[in-house]
Amino acid sequence: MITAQQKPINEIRGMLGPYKRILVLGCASCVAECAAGGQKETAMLASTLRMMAKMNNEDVTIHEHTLDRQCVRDFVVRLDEIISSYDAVLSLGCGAGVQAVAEMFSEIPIIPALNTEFIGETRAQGLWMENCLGCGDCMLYYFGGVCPLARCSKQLFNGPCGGSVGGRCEINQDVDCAWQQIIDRLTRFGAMDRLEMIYPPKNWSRKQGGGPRKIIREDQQR
Amino acid sequence: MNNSAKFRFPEVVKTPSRFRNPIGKYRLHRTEACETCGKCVDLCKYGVHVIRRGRVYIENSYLCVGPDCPSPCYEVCPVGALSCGKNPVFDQLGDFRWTPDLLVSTWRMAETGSVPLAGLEYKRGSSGGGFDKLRIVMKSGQTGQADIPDQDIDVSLQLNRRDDHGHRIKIHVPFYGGGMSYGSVSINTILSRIKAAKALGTFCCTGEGGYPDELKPYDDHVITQVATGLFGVREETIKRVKIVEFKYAQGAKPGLGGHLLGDKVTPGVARMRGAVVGHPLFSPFPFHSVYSVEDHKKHVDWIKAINPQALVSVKVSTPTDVDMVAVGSYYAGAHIIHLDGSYGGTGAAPEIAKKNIAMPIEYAVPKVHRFLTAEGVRDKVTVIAGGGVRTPHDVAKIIALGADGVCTGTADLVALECIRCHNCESGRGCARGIATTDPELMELMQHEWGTRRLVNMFLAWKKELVRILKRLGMTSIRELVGREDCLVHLDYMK
Amino acid sequence: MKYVSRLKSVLEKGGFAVTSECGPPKGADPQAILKKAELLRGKVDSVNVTDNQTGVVRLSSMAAGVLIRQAGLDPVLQMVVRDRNRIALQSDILGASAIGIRNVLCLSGDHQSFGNQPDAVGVFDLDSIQFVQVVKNMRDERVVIGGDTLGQPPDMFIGAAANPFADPLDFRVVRLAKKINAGADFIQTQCIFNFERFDKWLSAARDRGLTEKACILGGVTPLKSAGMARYMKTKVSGIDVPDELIRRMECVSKDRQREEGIRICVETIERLKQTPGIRGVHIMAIEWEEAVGEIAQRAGLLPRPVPDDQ
Amino acid sequence: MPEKYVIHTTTAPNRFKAVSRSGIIAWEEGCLRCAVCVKERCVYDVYYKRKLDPRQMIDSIDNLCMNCLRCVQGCPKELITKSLNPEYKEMGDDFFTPEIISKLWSQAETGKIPVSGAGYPGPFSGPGFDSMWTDMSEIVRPTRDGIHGREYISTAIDLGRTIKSLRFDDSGALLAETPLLVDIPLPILLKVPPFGAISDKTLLGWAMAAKRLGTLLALKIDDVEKLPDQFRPWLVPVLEEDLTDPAIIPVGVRIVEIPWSSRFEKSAKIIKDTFPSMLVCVNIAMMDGMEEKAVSVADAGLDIIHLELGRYSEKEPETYDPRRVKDAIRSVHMKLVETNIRDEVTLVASGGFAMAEHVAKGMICGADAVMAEFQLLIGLQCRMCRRCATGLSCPVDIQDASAKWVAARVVNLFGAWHNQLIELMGAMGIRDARRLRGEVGRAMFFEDLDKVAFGSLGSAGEGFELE
Amino acid sequence: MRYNNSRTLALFYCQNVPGAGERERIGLEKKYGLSIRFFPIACSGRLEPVHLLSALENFADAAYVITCPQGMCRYFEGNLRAIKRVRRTQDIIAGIGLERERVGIVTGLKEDPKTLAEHAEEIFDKTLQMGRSPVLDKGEANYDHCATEAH
Repeated sequence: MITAQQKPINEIRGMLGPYKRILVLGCASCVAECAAGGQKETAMLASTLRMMAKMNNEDVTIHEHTLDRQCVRDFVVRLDEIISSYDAVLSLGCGAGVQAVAEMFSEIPIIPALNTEFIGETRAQGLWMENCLGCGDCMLYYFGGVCPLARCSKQLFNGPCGGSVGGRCEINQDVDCAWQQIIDRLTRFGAMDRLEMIYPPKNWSRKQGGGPRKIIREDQQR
Repeated sequence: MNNSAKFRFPEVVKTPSRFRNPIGKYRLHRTEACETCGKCVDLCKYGVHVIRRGRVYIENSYLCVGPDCPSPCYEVCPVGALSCGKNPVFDQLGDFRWTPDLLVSTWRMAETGSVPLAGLEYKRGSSGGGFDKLRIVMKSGQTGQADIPDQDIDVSLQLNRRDDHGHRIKIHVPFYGGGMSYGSVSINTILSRIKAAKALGTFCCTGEGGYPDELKPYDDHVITQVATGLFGVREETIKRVKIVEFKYAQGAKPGLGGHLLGDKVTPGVARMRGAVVGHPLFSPFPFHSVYSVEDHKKHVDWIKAINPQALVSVKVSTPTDVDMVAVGSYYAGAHIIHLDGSYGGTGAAPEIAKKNIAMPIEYAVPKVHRFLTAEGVRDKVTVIAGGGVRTPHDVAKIIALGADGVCTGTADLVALECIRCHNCESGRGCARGIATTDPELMELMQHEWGTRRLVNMFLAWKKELVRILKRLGMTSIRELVGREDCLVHLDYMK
Repeated sequence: MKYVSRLKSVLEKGGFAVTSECGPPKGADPQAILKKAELLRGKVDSVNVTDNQTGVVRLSSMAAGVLIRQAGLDPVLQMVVRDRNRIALQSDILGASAIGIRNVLCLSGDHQSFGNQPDAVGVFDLDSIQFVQVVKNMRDERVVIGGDTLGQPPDMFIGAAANPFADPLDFRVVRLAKKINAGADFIQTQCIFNFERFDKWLSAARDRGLTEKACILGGVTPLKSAGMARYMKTKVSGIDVPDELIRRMECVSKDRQREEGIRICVETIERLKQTPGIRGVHIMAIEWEEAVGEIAQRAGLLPRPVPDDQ
Repeated sequence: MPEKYVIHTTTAPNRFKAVSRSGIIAWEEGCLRCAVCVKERCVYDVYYKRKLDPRQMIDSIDNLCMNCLRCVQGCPKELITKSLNPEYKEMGDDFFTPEIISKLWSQAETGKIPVSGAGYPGPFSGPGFDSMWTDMSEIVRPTRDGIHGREYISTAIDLGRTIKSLRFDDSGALLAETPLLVDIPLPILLKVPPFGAISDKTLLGWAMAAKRLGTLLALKIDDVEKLPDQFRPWLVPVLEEDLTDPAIIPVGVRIVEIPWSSRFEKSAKIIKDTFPSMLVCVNIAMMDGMEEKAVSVADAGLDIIHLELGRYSEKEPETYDPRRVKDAIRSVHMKLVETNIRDEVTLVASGGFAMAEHVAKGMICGADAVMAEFQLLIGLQCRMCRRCATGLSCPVDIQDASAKWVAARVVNLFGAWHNQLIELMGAMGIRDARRLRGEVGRAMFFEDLDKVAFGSLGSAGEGFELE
Repeated sequence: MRYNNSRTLALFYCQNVPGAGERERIGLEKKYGLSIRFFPIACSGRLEPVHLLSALENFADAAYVITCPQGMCRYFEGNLRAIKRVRRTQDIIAGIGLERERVGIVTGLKEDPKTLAEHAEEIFDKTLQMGRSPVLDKGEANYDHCATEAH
């Protein structure tokens, strides 16, 4: 899941600058799961902005609306009927959602209300952890299901650095050493031999070799 | 079926709720303080807690019996991580007749085949009258029958008491399933009921919606209904069965016809009923060809001409003159008088009808019993009571008031996890997949599951009836018929 | 020994500067770079040393710069942000300054996918404009990113590149302004074939006063053949070779095309010398360093002023 | 179907969200946003349609939820519960119960009769009209098909005196004077309630509804002036004191109500002298001695007796008990029957009729017609909170509702009642509402049935226990 | 009648707070007029920040929640959640320059529970000490967008 957090309200207010009719646009997918941009958060942000406007005696119209997904054109296109009533859209989608809306409605400014954070796991109620970089070349087999790219602070491929002490990363005592976890897991199921080889330099071209990536699946296309 | 020596009741197969979170009366809560000591897991004999991967989870909160628990986990938890309270959902379940306790205990019976261990009032509701104010009078302490094995207590019922050339039919439990039409409920519901009826050695009625082919394997356990709309009635269907039921009226909406909303008339329903998809269907009231007992006799004769051995049941509701109607039906040739009380179930009825028209079954049965007795024909006819019978205790009470057996309806649906939201008629029908013909919603319930649930519930009923009979010092349920002396009414008790 | 930037001193004295470039070899042989440099000695003021150009692994530009410096030429150290993060970039600026390199050209760099290391990660921690600003702050404010103060600041004449021929045209001038405002002392442009476009760009830059704030060196490249002209037009993004120029190359016989290329180049330089706001030329004779001397000679750019440090 | 047998209704949406019996409590913290969320699978789409009304702080989910509990039972984290709504429980009083109020709301909104599945959920019986069942017959009764039917059932009744027999002279001309009658198509009159956030718009709406229904609206005589003259034939001005000056009677009305007092005959005479064709209705409070008063009104040759349960009018607050209405009507009716004058006077009762079934039962007990009053407010979403009576503002701002909406809601409500009456009469085999009056033979009374069935079930001696 | 006091308080209270019946509430409404808008809720855990924000936005100078005592919640942690949600709401309004005290939560004490009337009086006194909310215009409450999306 993509995680995100709301930007500070003053930053948002600053970006909304001159616009008088604003659509606050939520997204009911990932950002709803991490309680940053779902219907409820959208209602809260809209209400907050309306209050700000009233406090400053500004004549601003702010409505809210939540799409099932902002990053899917079929959902985004449903805004077509209402978009012309607004000067700007404040999107609570992730970066992909913001850009999908922007792509479709080129005539109107789209303003992000969230900082998109990472691909993560819901570890516990109210706790989300980064565990994937989306490198396009998954190596989790070799690393026993723990990604050193996402979870080792140095993105090391061939074992823990000298800063790994007691299962903790040198960065911070709160951070688990991913390599300790990798080794523990591989030891548990007897696959330490996977770490004997020198893991070759990562093929980053899968992540950024050809500019922005795309996946084309003809079997999935119409 | 007549060879009762061979008949064996099925075993209980534990059949839990088909929903993820079964509803119980109490709810347990565990805070983060839990240190996974496992004490609660060891202590609880109801299986509420489980331990997994180093954490204790409350997995079966619904099994918690709350203050009735002899060793409450929440009192002994060393870190005070557990608390117990009444499930707030419980409060808004049910109604005066089907109290939350009754709903939940019926679900429990359908799951386990036994009445609930503790924590629930499973014997009566809180309607403030009738069954709920009647009590069975039992001798304190042991009775002579206590030593008799359960299987020697006879709860079966002979349906043909006329001694005519009709089938000799014995049902092994003193109840059978009332009519629910194909269309008002899903085929899965119908199959569940009929398969359970077969397993229990009894019958189930098709209602007025035709006789789906899926029921063919169970012909010997089907009662087919002839009602005012004559939907799905064909000579062939009359010939297939051993019992034919005339429905003159339905207790929940006496004096009104049936009404199947257009939404529920799916292609399958339309084919079965010979109707048009999407158009509402009305059964008129009454039989437009019946204006007298003589007319009624013609009806009965018609059935006997087509299927001479068939038993004829006459389903009537309960007006002031219900006793006259019963006697008339007997003289017209009926084997079974089926009285349907005004507080029974329905797929859809105007609320004004459900509440106000005709009398509750508790009044009708003694009235009919006394009248038939006075007429000297009580032994010649089987009186079946339906419409508001919810528990084995209700069964015992209505038999003691003069019925031979009972007909069940709503209780079956509750066993299938009906929650009595009263929305059977709206939109796509039952959101829980019971009283619906919507293909997607129907999928929510499979008949294998439904059959097991019904069998379990009725085995629990039977067990409870046997227990009651033993405590009353009886060895057969026949002994209970009309034994008003076994009952007291709280308002009249001296 | 006190090093000064010859490019800087020429420009400060109001001279018309000449720079050229030489690419380090795909190997560790110092002579390869020194040989190329030798061809340029006395012909140009400063020599750009390219930094793993087109994403191909070569001898490091820093080392090549040192070799050139030691040979007595004035290197312009090209640095791309593709391969180094801000720590490395800043550290290399300090190192370069310490060993007497006085010019730096701050670049984004060609994408790694073009070269022989397509699997490499592209760092792009800073972009070229940020980098210019960082170097300026190191030099003038004595601070690195994050605000830490430096002991001795680097002494760098800061350059940046500009391409008047890429799109969108209107923004190219904005970008030039950003580079200059960020602290670029000099600008080397992409090679100029299309004067119509170039003049538009330059006049917009003049209107913004940019030609006063930084020294713009027009980039020129001698065409070796008509084929090269066509290739550059179609295959190299951001280079605009007008059709008439291609025709002119095609009109001469193959063996005379080099000569024609030099002639065009000389004409271009002549024209640039007359163009207000142009302070010099940057001759990029790709793998043809021998031509630089002749071009400079024929364009009247020789002799080069004697540097102060000699 | 002829107009006289049908009341046309059109949906008149609620202005405020209705207070619902229970609400969904769905905690978001810990929600996993399952791919197949039980919220998305809601058969009724209530989560999808979710909105918050900031005036009332009511979440639309509470109104839309149909209590199937699938989300409650399906949420993997058990984050969803249903809970009784504290506001709902406290609505109304023990006569106008929350259940009745909300049923009336929906009838006024849709004009449809309440239909539901499953059996009757209520108590076995209860006080007042709840201790009556109406009869039906299995076989030998006229055929009908309820409100969907092909046969017409008339709910029309007459107001006024009837004569016992007709006499003719030799030429065949009618000797007796034909009595004055006002016929109304359903046995329900409307009456402006004694409290409520009532504005002129509300009054106008009610008058429009009375006209459209073809019935009458009883209102304070002073209020008549607030309405356009065209409504006069459908208004019944109510005098609270004896009449001395006939000039105060608005011209154009057909019936006037005066209070019973020792001088009621004098007042009535003034009216009859001035307006010979006007019917006079005498208001008698339900209290001791009402039977004799009723007889005196009938004896005086007056047209209509209005037997009123005087609640909030503060006339007889201590006698108020809507559940006594059943017995009061029976008692007055029987007295009139005994006095052999019953058929000569119209008996209208008011004050204890919260539901359509009460109308039929009231008529069975002996009333010719009933008056509805608080229903007129409840139809407008009144919650019977009586804040208005204490000077507080109305939570649903009834006073601001447009007359058109008011009229539509009231027509819907009584359209639904009309259809329910037809259902009930159809089941009884009665095709004319006038025949319902006093038909106790087609009713069953709890006291009688219970005693017959259970009166003998009363002994449990020593050594027995009850289960 | 409207605004017979100069402040409006939105008071959400758990139905388990003593003295929270309809009768008592009418008494309080008489006392406070429209200065206090009472919203009984089945559980304080039902309240979301958006409810409080909506109240502040539309009519209230302050929005307060009264919960049942800790450990008494029928939903076990409804009142605990309410506390967190109120804190979150306070953060939000603080972010736009409103005083945190315009939103608050009062938890009853198990031993000595206060009645709704007592709570209301205390909270309303607090409300009176605050200025008029800068969010509200000087005039009428505004419900222009009555259909706020809730969750």
